[in-house]
Amino acid sequence: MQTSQAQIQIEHVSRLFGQTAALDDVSVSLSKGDFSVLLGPSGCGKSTLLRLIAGLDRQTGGAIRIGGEDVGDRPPSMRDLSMVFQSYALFPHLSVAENILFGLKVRKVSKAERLARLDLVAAMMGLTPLLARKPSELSGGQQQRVALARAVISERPICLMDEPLSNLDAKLRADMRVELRAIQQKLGLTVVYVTHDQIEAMTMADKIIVMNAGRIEQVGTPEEVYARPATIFTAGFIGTPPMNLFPGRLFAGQDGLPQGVGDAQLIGLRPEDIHIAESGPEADTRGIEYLGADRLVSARLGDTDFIMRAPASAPPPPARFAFGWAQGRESIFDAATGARLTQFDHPTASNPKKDLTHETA
Amino acid sequence: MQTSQAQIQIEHVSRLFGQTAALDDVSVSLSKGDFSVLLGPSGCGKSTLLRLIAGLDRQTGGAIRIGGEDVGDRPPSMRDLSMVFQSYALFPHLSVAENILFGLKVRKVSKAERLARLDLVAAMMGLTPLLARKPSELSGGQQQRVALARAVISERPICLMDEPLSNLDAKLRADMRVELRAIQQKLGLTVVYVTHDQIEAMTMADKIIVMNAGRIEQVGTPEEVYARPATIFTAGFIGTPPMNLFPGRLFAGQDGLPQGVGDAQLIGLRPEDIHIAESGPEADTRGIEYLGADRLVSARLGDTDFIMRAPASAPPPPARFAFGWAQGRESIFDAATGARLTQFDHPTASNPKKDLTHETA
Amino acid sequence: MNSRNWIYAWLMLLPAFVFLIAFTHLPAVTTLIDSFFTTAKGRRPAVFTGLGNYQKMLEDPIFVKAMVNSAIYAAITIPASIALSLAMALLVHRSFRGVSLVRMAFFTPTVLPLIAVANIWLFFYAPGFGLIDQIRLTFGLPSANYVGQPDTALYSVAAVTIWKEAGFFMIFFLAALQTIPLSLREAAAIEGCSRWTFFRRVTLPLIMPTTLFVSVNAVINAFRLVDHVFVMTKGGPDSATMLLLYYIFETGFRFWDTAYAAALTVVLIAILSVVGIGQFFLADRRVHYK
Amino acid sequence: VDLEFYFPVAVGGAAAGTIQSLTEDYMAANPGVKIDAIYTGSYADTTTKAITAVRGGNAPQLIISLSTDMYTFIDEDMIVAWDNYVTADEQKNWIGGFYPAFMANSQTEGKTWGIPFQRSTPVLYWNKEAFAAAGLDPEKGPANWAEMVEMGKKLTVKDASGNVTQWGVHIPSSGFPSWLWTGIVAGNGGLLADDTGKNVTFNSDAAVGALESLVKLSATDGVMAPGILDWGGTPKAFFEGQAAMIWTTTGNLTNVRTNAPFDFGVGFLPGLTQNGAPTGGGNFYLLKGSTDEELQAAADFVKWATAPEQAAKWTIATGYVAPRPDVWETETMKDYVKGFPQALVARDQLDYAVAELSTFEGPKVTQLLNSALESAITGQKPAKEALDGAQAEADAILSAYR
Amino acid sequence: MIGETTFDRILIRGGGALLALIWIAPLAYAVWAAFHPPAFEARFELMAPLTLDNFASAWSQAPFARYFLNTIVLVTMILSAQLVLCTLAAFAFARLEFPGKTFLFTLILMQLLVMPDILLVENYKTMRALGLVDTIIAIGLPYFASGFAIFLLRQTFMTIPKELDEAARVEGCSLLGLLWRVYVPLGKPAMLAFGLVSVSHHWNNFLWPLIITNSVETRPLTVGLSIFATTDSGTEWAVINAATLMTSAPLLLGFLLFQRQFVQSFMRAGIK
Ligand SMILES: Nc1ncnc2c1ncn2[C@@H]1O[C@H](COP(=O)(O)OP(=O)(O)OP(=O)(O)O)[C@@H](O)[C@H]1O
Ligand SMILES: Nc1ncnc2c1ncn2[C@@H]1O[C@H](COP(=O)(O)OP(=O)(O)OP(=O)(O)O)[C@@H](O)[C@H]1O
Ligand SMILES: [Mg+2]
Ligand SMILES: [Mg+2]
Repeated sequence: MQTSQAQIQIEHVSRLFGQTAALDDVSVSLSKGDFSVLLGPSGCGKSTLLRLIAGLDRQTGGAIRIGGEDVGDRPPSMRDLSMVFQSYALFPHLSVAENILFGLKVRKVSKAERLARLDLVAAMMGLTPLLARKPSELSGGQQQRVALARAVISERPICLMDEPLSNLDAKLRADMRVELRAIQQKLGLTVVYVTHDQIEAMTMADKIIVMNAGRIEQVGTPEEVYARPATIFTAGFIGTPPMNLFPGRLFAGQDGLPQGVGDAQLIGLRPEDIHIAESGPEADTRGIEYLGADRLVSARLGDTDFIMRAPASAPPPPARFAFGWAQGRESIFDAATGARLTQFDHPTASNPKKDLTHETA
Repeated sequence: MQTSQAQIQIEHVSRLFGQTAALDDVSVSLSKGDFSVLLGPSGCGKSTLLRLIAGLDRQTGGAIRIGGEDVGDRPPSMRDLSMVFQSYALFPHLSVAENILFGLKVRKVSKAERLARLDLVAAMMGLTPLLARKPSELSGGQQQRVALARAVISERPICLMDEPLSNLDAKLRADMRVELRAIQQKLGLTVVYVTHDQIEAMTMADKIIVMNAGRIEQVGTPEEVYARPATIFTAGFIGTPPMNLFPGRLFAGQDGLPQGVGDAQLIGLRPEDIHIAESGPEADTRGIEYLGADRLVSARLGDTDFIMRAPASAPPPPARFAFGWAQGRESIFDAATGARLTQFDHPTASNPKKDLTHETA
Repeated sequence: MNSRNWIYAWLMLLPAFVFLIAFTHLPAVTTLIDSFFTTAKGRRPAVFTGLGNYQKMLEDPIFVKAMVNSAIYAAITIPASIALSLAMALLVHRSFRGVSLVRMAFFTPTVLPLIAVANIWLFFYAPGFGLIDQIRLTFGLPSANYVGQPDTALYSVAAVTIWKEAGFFMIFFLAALQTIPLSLREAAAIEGCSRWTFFRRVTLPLIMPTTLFVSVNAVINAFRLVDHVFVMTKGGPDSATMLLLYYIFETGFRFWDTAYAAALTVVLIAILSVVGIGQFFLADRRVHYK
Repeated sequence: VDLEFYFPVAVGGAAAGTIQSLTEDYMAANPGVKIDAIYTGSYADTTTKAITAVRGGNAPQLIISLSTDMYTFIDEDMIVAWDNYVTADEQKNWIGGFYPAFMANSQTEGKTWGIPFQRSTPVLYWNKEAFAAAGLDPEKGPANWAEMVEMGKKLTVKDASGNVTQWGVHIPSSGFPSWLWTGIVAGNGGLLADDTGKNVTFNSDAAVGALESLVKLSATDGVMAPGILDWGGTPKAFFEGQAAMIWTTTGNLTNVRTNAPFDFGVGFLPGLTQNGAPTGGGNFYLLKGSTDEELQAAADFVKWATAPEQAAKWTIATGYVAPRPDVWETETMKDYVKGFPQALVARDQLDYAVAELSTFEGPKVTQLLNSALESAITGQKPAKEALDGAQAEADAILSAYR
Repeated sequence: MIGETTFDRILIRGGGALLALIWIAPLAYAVWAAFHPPAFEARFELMAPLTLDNFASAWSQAPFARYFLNTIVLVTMILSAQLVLCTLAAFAFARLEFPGKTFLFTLILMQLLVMPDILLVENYKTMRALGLVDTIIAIGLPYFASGFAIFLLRQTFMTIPKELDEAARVEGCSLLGLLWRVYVPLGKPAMLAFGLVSVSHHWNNFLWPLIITNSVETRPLTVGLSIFATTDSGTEWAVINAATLMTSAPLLLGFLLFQRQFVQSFMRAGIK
């Protein structure tokens, strides 16, 4: 399904702003036709990396290859890619239609084709009634869709997107997820996608690249990143709410836990993998948050706070309950280095790879 | 817990842009100390309503009262409120610290107090190391936090926020949710909050105002809006993924369904309320989407597509399965008008109101 | 918007208008009134002539000549100086090696007094030993008397104007170029937009407010910038460089025919109002501000 | 008494200092008088400033302005005649002591309106080296127009490609060609105006003939560069060897002496039929609007300033022609002339000098003449037609005064 | 620059260099003439002797030191008054609605057209009535309200993003606060540009100062300079240029130091 041919190679790339390193020796290789998602906390260097790939900025160290060639000297226009800017970057004096068609006009695409493509893309993005307006007359989300449309219409083999859906509502966002993924598949685009939305990352990505403070923490499929975080950073970053981390001694010697787990290890458990057991260590309920479908229960085990997810349909937990967890789903980390201790991994059946995009919403 | 004293009253307010009505006869009253969330699709008029409250724009019809007084003639500075702009609106010539302190300086707050408050807010928003930078040297999320800090530091009794967290990563967003809610509670702020993020809406709101195409669809607590959507619009908008709607006849005469439900009705079921039953109508699996904690199963019952949420820890569903649902949790709508048929509502025990904010993440 | 705003607006305008009215508009009205009288001389008081001064104009060959010259002069200097100033601003608004020298070169017209510079240009144009002739002579071309021949004098003067104006307007374009967000340039760069296309489709529309400002000023200056005529040609040879304002000046301050000068001034203001102010109000509505 | 005194400087900055020191000397000698000497730019600027001040009701007592402005000032009714402030004796010895050529521009209607002070006259300078190179006698300049043309032809040098590198003669025609023109016409036995300031004779036969000769210099004789020649660049053209003979003011003597890299001669303007030259420069005027006492004090200052010792100082400092014969008799002046005999040429030429063109509406009328000259010189119109036109227009203007 | 090809670069740099050469030629010539003896005014020889005599002779012919002081006082006064008055007015025109706006703006544009030089006599009368003849303030008064500045600043203010205005108003800025804290800093490039132009214009303005002043204590540099600009006895390029350079040097130096700041980007990422 994926060609493993590397389309974009980032080799030891650094970018310093004065003293601050926005990117620090980053290496990763993105395959052709892949949908790669950059995930990481605010300010970790995602936009910076995207801008380096686009050629809008110059790395202070390392090299970037596209299609095997070092593109250090190539201006953005020669890299054959499109981009959605985090700040939209719409031309304030042009109408929506003109904004979207900007690139095609520049490249002298025939008028007939321009109009045909415009119709298609505008309909897809729900912009058809707004085509004559100026950006200043649009809502935030509408502006974002225009920016997206401008990138999509160009049909370049590589598309870089910086939080393209962040200002859209849930429903539209869900629709756009599906649309974007479908376009990407249809045209075989190589997409590099920055997002904060984990649902986007999980549902769209072929590959997730987790970044932190200018470095790459983990590269993997959504399943890998979710189920087997490589570091406690990833564990604490991925998932809403993220993985709970317990000192090993809390469970030391308990059933289902490998030998030798103690204070030097941290045990990671996802909220949904924790449940009320018949028996076990006692946890205290400290608060309950209603999320619609679920309830998030904050509780405390020993002196460690944790969160458990329970279906909203079930009755709320009592003030004290017995702590239980889905055995075999725990992750074990070295408390000192934060690295995953893979020797403790259970051989889980790999999750079935999604094979088509669905009309999920 | 909530004072029912109305702090902001919107009375038959309309806002026309030429022919387009961005707001169309909107009336709602927001109580003092309430955290009200405006929720609705892109372009439905949320920002417009906020701008009218702030006095940045003038309604074309109707009146707005703050603290009982018609504020039609009052400029924004006399309305004693703060605001976070969707576009940040940071002053490019000022440093982060100066941006945050802008309002305090304008109001001649003493230097000592300014600095004290700055320290506090900057720490809260994680901006301390960035205080000396210019906005152009910040990442998108960092800029957004500055905009937020500028509003928070002012400690005005009313705070308007336009998607203040949309560019933050999940973890930070979760933290900020808690922080914001805590500040709001502590200072007794009346907050009007625009968001696309349903988790934000659910966890923070005292009251959710669902808008659509310039009109208000429903006003209610998160529980009400989630569990008992007043219209099929709300049903289809709230929830990720939203409520599934089935033609009444599919279930006509089934167990647990009230009498008289037929083709003239639509039955709404949330994805988490659907499960694989021992027996029942057969549904076909069409696709599975992995979300980390859960799997979303797209399937089809009769000729209606629907989505079911299943825990990722359970095995994926087979190609065909028997359709079951949590009885009593269905919503029933009039297929013609889209309005909820309350006569069919089950008397459910109201969900426990959350009583404190938790460190959920 | 607050309904009391207009009071603030008027208060803000008040100080400026006190000065404007005291030192521009009132004197200008006096000028207008003067234009309906004859010039008062010590021995002969002014008498009302109605449109007499204006009738005189129609029969005044120098006035006609000045009008024609002014039109030609405007037609040359306006487009040339706007285009050049924009090109210069585009050139120096980002840095490259030696940019400060180039900027300084373009700034010189603003810094050096035109009166002094006119003398230098006079040297450039001087037949025989002038700079241009020295260059021409090394190529074996015959000497030319640029400001001394009626067929080249006006163009020679216009060249100095363009030199002056382009450097002056460049400053405003330079200021305007800085307000274009970098992200737009980036977005365009990704679309493969050439320099020229970006300029035409993005830069130009976005600096329209400044272009409008500059073009209104260019129109006005085309009629107003005559300092160098004083030094270089005094309107000659044979009125070949007689421009309307220079003629007004000559009439008013050399011939001391103030009434006729007033009438000429009224004509000049009328022309400029129609052209300059008309241009502003026509274009202002179409300019994209934000 | 407090006096205000506007003065222009037209010959380089040192003059301003000289006037300042003159007034200071006077004040030192006359403690009762305080003179505020205000430098007011060029002649044109001074006139502008004076008229503005008069119209603004703030006139100074004394100004130096162009002699040709006399009618303008009379017309503006802004000056008073000197006659009221001089005794009969002074009338004879002081006013009567100036060269008549200078007084021609200073008296009309039987009154004296101006007192000559910074006066000049044009002369011809020639390049002795160029003369020698052309096989001419370097010590002898042209005695008349024909000789000038003759010599000019020899002095005109062309390079290999036929471009002229040195012209024979250079008669500047920019700005105020009427001045030199007065001299050319006088050299042809004509006058441009009478002493009433109300009649001009632009198109006399003498004038037309003179203009035809002038045009011929470039057109057929080929001894002068075509087109309008810049006044200010004239000395430069001389220094650079662009022109072997130039016409310019005696005010340039010092300049030429210091800057010419060759030996030069100075001679009378070559006349077509006789010697002739215009006078030029500035006079003292008394302005209306002050008390008699102030005006008397101002007049006394002028009497002192034009007395031989002071005038000599002034002449030496500036190069202007001393306006009274008795100045040339002073020891200072004699010493000066001994070292610089060329200075005498101007004085001697005064015997043939005529008044510079000066009429009512002077600048306007002069401008008409200038335009006519320029159009003829640049070949736009034949001489006669150009001058006829100017005459007609000038008559139209001056008829109001007759 | 992004998207620049080598061909572009050569073309643009080449054209630019040529243009710059033409533009700086007068200044270059002024330097040449000022530092060489008059004999080399029109002869460009590499080995020509250098001299400072021209400066010395220029400096000695007028009280330049005093004139410098007067000029500096003058331009400072004019510029400050202009900035205050015109910023206020421009702001009102750019962002407020009020009756008579179009009419008043037309009056402003009118001022661009009416040449102050033509109103000399009238203005002189006014100054005399005010008792201000021969004061530095009288030189400046007619220029305090500049239609040019109002027009320029209005154009600039109108391009400032509305969101910034709104944010400041929500933060409690009064109208003047808004002007001072948002419009002035964001309009800085235009204000600098205007400052540059205003300073050099008044630094070089001649006729009005000449007419309204009578004494060394009030006169600006240009009057001193004009001693050399006379043409009655041939143009002395060497001294004129020395004097010109001498008087313009502060401006030239100022701009050299200033230009970096002037072209530095002010508003890079204004708002999203
Ligand atoms: N200045 C304007 N001129 C014309 N139409 C406008 C203008 N401003 C907003 N609109 C329109 O009004 C409607 C409401 O806009 P608003 O900004 O309130 O939407 P919103 O609910 O905030 O959307 P989003 O979530 O995308 O920010 C939109 O359809 C928008 O296009
Ligand atoms: N021009 C600049 N000067 C100095 N520092 C900068 C500049 N641009 C970015 N940075 C810093 O570099 C770091 C990385 O920025 P970047 O925009 O890549 O973050 P990001 O991952 O996209 O964050 P976000 O999700 O908030 O948009 C940030 O700490 C930011 O403050
Ligand atoms: Mg970013
Ligand atoms: Mg919005």
